[in-house]
Amino acid sequence: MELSKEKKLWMLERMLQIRRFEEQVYDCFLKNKIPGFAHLYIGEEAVAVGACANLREDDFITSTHRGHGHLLAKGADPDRAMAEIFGRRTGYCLGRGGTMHIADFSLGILGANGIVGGGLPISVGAGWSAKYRGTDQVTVCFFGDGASNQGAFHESVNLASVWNLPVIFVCENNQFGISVHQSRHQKIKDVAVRAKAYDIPGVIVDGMDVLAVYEACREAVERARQGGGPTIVECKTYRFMGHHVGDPGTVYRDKEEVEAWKEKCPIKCFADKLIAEGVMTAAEFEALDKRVTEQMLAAVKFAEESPWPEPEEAMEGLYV
Amino acid sequence: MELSKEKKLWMLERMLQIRRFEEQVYDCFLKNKIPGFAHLYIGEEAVAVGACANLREDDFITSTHRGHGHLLAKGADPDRAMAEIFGRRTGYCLGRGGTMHIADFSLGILGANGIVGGGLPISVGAGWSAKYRGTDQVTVCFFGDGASNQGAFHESVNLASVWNLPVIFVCENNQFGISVHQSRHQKIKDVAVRAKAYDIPGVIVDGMDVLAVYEACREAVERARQGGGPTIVECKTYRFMGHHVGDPGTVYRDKEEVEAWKEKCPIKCFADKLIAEGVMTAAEFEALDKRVTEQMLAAVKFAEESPWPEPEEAMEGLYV
Amino acid sequence: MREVTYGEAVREALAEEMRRDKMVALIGEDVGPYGGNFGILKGLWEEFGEERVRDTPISEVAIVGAGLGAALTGMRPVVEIMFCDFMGVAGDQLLNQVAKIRYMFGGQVEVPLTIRTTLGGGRSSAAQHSQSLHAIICHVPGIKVVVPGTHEDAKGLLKAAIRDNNPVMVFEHKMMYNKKGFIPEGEYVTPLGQAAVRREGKDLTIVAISSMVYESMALAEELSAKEGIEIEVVDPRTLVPLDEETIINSVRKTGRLVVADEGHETCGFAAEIIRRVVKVGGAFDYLDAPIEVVGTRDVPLPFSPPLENYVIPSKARIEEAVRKVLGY
Amino acid sequence: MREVTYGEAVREALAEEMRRDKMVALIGEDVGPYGGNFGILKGLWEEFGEERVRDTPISEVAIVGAGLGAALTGMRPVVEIMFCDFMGVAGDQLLNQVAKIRYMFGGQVEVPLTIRTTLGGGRSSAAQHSQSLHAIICHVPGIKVVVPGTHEDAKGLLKAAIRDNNPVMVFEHKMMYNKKGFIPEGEYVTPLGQAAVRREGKDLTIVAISSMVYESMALAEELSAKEGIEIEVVDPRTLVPLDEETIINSVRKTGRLVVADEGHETCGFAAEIIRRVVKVGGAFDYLDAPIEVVGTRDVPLPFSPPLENYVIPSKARIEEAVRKVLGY
Ligand SMILES: Cc1ncc(C[n+]2csc(CCOP(=O)(O)OP(=O)(O)O)c2C)c(N)n1
Ligand SMILES: Cc1ncc(C[n+]2csc(CCOP(=O)(O)OP(=O)(O)O)c2C)c(N)n1
Ligand SMILES: [Mg+2]
Ligand SMILES: [Mg+2]
Repeated sequence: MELSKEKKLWMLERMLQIRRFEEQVYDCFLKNKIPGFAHLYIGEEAVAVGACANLREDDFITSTHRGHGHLLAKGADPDRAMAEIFGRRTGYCLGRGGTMHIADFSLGILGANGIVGGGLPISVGAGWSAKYRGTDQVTVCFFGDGASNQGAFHESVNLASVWNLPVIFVCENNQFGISVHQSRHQKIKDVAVRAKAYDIPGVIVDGMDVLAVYEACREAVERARQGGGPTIVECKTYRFMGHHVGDPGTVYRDKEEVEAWKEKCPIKCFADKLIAEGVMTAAEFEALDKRVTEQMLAAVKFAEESPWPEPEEAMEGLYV
Repeated sequence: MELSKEKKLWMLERMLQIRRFEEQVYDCFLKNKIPGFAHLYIGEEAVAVGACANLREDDFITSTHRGHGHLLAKGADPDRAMAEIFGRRTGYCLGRGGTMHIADFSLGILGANGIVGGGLPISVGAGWSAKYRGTDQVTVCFFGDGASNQGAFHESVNLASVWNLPVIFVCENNQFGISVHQSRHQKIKDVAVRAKAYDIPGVIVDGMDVLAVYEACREAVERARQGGGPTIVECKTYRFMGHHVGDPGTVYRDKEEVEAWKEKCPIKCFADKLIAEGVMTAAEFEALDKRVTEQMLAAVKFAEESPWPEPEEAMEGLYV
Repeated sequence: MREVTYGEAVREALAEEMRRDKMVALIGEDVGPYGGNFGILKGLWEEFGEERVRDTPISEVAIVGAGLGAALTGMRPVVEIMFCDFMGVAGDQLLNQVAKIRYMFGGQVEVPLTIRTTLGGGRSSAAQHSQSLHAIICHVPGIKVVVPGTHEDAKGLLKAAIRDNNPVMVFEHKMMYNKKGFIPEGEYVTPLGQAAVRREGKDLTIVAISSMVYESMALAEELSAKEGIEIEVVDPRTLVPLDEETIINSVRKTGRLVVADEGHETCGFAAEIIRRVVKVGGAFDYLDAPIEVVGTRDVPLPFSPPLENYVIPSKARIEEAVRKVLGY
Repeated sequence: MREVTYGEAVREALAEEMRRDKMVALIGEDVGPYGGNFGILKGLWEEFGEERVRDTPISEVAIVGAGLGAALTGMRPVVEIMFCDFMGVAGDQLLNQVAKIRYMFGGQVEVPLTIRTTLGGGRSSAAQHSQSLHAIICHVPGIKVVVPGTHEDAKGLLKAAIRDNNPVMVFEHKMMYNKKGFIPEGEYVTPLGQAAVRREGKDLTIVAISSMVYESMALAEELSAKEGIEIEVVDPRTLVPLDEETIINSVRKTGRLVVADEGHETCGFAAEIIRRVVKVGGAFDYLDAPIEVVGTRDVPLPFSPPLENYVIPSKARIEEAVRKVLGY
């Protein structure tokens, strides 16, 4: 199916938003403006955007510790996301959550998660609920190659399979769980083969190619919406940065490998392609980039100028 | 490979021991001589015996809530096992464990387990240890079809696979987790297909045929001993009784199904075969059965005549 | 009042709430045609059908997570964990997900999830099927904890739990399921967070949790009749939130306290009650004697009856503690 | 004495024990070339090689189980759970397997397993990476629990844990890893189960756990210098088994008690200490004032520094509690 120009440009813009957002986070982190730590999504933008490009506002996603990209792809407000990362009261979670715990329930974003694999069971619940309530909402569950070794993965996919739930399990296989290469954490080469263990479809796709991700997820989302049950979509990707800001990411992988992957930059490749196809001009891309960069600078400004929460607010809101 | 007569008779005797032991447990339970509850192994004897027939005394097994059969197959003493089930001080665990918690570490029996799936991770540790210590000991890990949906299953088999450990995962697929039929707890038909999720061999075998189980496990055990890593061996079997004594086992399955499976009784079929082959005569079988039955009556007597533990003993032995 | 078993009281609560609200659905292991591991759910599957009373695989992580995800997206699920001993299997979903999701996300969402489970020893179920682990949930903020000690509460508190827009975990006592007792006629809901003074007295307060309520009441009646000792029995009913005021007031009145709870003694909820009573603003100045706890002794639950009976709390052990404190 | 970081003290303990006994091996996530999540293991993989310092998949259930199975069959493994917040993931292996296996099987086997993990807030790691969940392990009998509050103990207690033939869980404080402090020259092992009186005093006892030890010591010195108030600081060092005698004796002497522990206040270990102190045979008769607890307030750990600082215990909050109790 040929995609509309708007859709393509939307994808490009969203990927760019994520990249520029993460760059600001990186920058602010180094300047000690951000508390805690942060896992950046740089290099993996095509996965979140390609998947979410199939979703309606009332569809659900569950996210991970590396969640900024998922959030923005599903439409979250960069200002409130940045403010949360800065720990400010204007943030999505009033400063209580921080980088690893952002959600926007009004957009079906059921939350990032500090626990590897922690979001998988929740996604199955959202899928069960959609089916029970008789809607055609679907849920996209993002998880990493490392997470695919958690018991939660197994129980969740099995339950989604036997109950035939509308959940798309999108594996971001960036080949590492922190410092441990896939070959040292599982014998299989492709996480998608695990679909066989649940008798559901498993597909493998180039996670650096947003259109490929989009297409694979489109099929899976359509199937899920029509009652065809869950799918595992494995996206082969790579994180360009360390595991978190602070990890140079060099102990466990060599420069050449990182550089080779950077050549496949999902944004640059897609932009080049759109320019070559005549969908946009180089100048238009530059203008877009400038606009997005300014948007992210504005998000930082918003965050920086936002008030800190008052200490006693910590005691509010545990229960309804 | 043609098996020796002794080996065949050993298998028959062990299966018979299990059957007669369990019948005594059933009987004593109905007579209120046994506290708690008990999960009987009747119908599944070929699995434990076929698997353990490949093991040395210094090999390990981990067992389940339905563990009496595994124990006896690995050579446990019926007297001490029965006494434990009776809660007596002469039992394997001084009365502290009971039916679901019997172990004999001197025989490599690392324990039954009240937690479905709880033994799988332990078996991987035993496998790791054998490899680390440079022995060629193997570990057989028994688990049910229901247990194959536990996260512990997934994490354990994955770790055994990526570390290439000498563990044989023997699935006793009796098609039910309590009242829930396999088709309602997983979409796959064969648990063994899950081996693909770990890139290890998975084999399916008739769990009512002790020789078939023996052969499949023999290959897996040899491979493991020689450093070839883990295998999943799925044994299709059936429990003739309810989930535990007290469950008639009728709500969720019909009489015809149960009767049809009883036709495949692993003991009767194997005995018939040995008689037909001339390995033994019908009279010899009867004599054997008589001897085994007496052995189990003696075990009951031993248990019944054994003292109860003193209350204060409860406070002993938490730590070394 | 009507006479029912504790199990029937639970079933009535479930049936009434399911009739009332279509978004209430029940999942767990063997909750369907089998009627639940303890048989107390019989009839629900028949009345409400497969979609609303649903058997799961043996996957506690996914079961709790499914309940949570559903609660976040419009349902009001009731999840069963067969024995609280299995909580550890789903430990992360309980402690890091269910307990935290509302607070951590800045109060964006309500989490109307009820988790039912069982606690208690007394049937030789040994180390992994006899524990009373409610204190673990109480320790990690974010889940309300309910421990019905009477038939009336088994129904009324469960109904309140299901209607609550927060996660609530209900610990039912497995040894009470088949016991008969009285509940009010007609519909009623028992609010969470209110302790009940089961019996007034001036000489000593027993704070009694779950099945310890009936044991303590029996003891109190006995001591009153035989020796004129008047014991006040306070049943907190919900541990989170805890109605500490009622407890403190009782101790201020009696000056003596025994806490009976089937959790292990070390780091159990009994210790928490003591902390509240002896803190500044509590009842310290009113105390005439040290405080004793009667709980499950600090070893795994043993199988054999003489051992188990020694380890779990009983009326006799409560009496012993009461006499120690009274005689001080 | 030598000056090292707390992290170095831990590494020294591991290296020494690994040199001493070939059956000691280390597994966990990123413990290999990466040097551990907190960087404190750097050099071990290089010295002992891949077989003895082994990265695992992200599979806490299998990691703990692997350690347990190995401990049952001749090894003396040291397992790392990166944050104690992840304990829930491996909850069943910890609470139902590791804790129970020796007792439940009638003492047939020794379980020389050490589990290292981290606790503590203070670096904006939010709700799932900042908890102090040691009380959960203390509540379920069968695992010894060690909470080193000094550099010396970080090394000495870990060495004792590794040599112990029971399962021991060591909770290291992540905020202390990079702090410098002093440890003895040469080899030493600090026995489990013995509290340390870190400072003598007559006016009030602070029982201080983990990082609360240094905070309490600093406060005590300050109050002594400025106001002549003499506080006794008792560090239990191991919570299971607990050296309650030293604690009770201290309270008998001072008559006043504050407990500082970073666990949540409700059902935390602080409450357990209070239970021991006010029971019959404790120090009830010697108490001149109510008892206060300083712990992590009863909400999930929030991310933003002003919120987190409000929630976790601090010297200032200990001082507040001390003044409350002293002024009573
Ligand atoms: C249960 C659990 N174990 C360990 C961690 C520590 N941890 C955080 S991220 C991470 C690696 C996750 O790898 P993967 O799932 O592949 O995601 P990626 O970081 O590559 O995006 C680990 C081990 C955690 N947060 N939760
Ligand atoms: C973690 C856990 N969940 C639930 C149970 C309750 N339970 C005991 S046995 C059983 C069924 C197990 O099924 P399967 O693994 O197939 O073994 P089988 O009983 O068929 O031999 C269940 C659900 C348990 N003991 N542990
Ligand atoms: Mg990864
Ligand atoms: Mg089964």
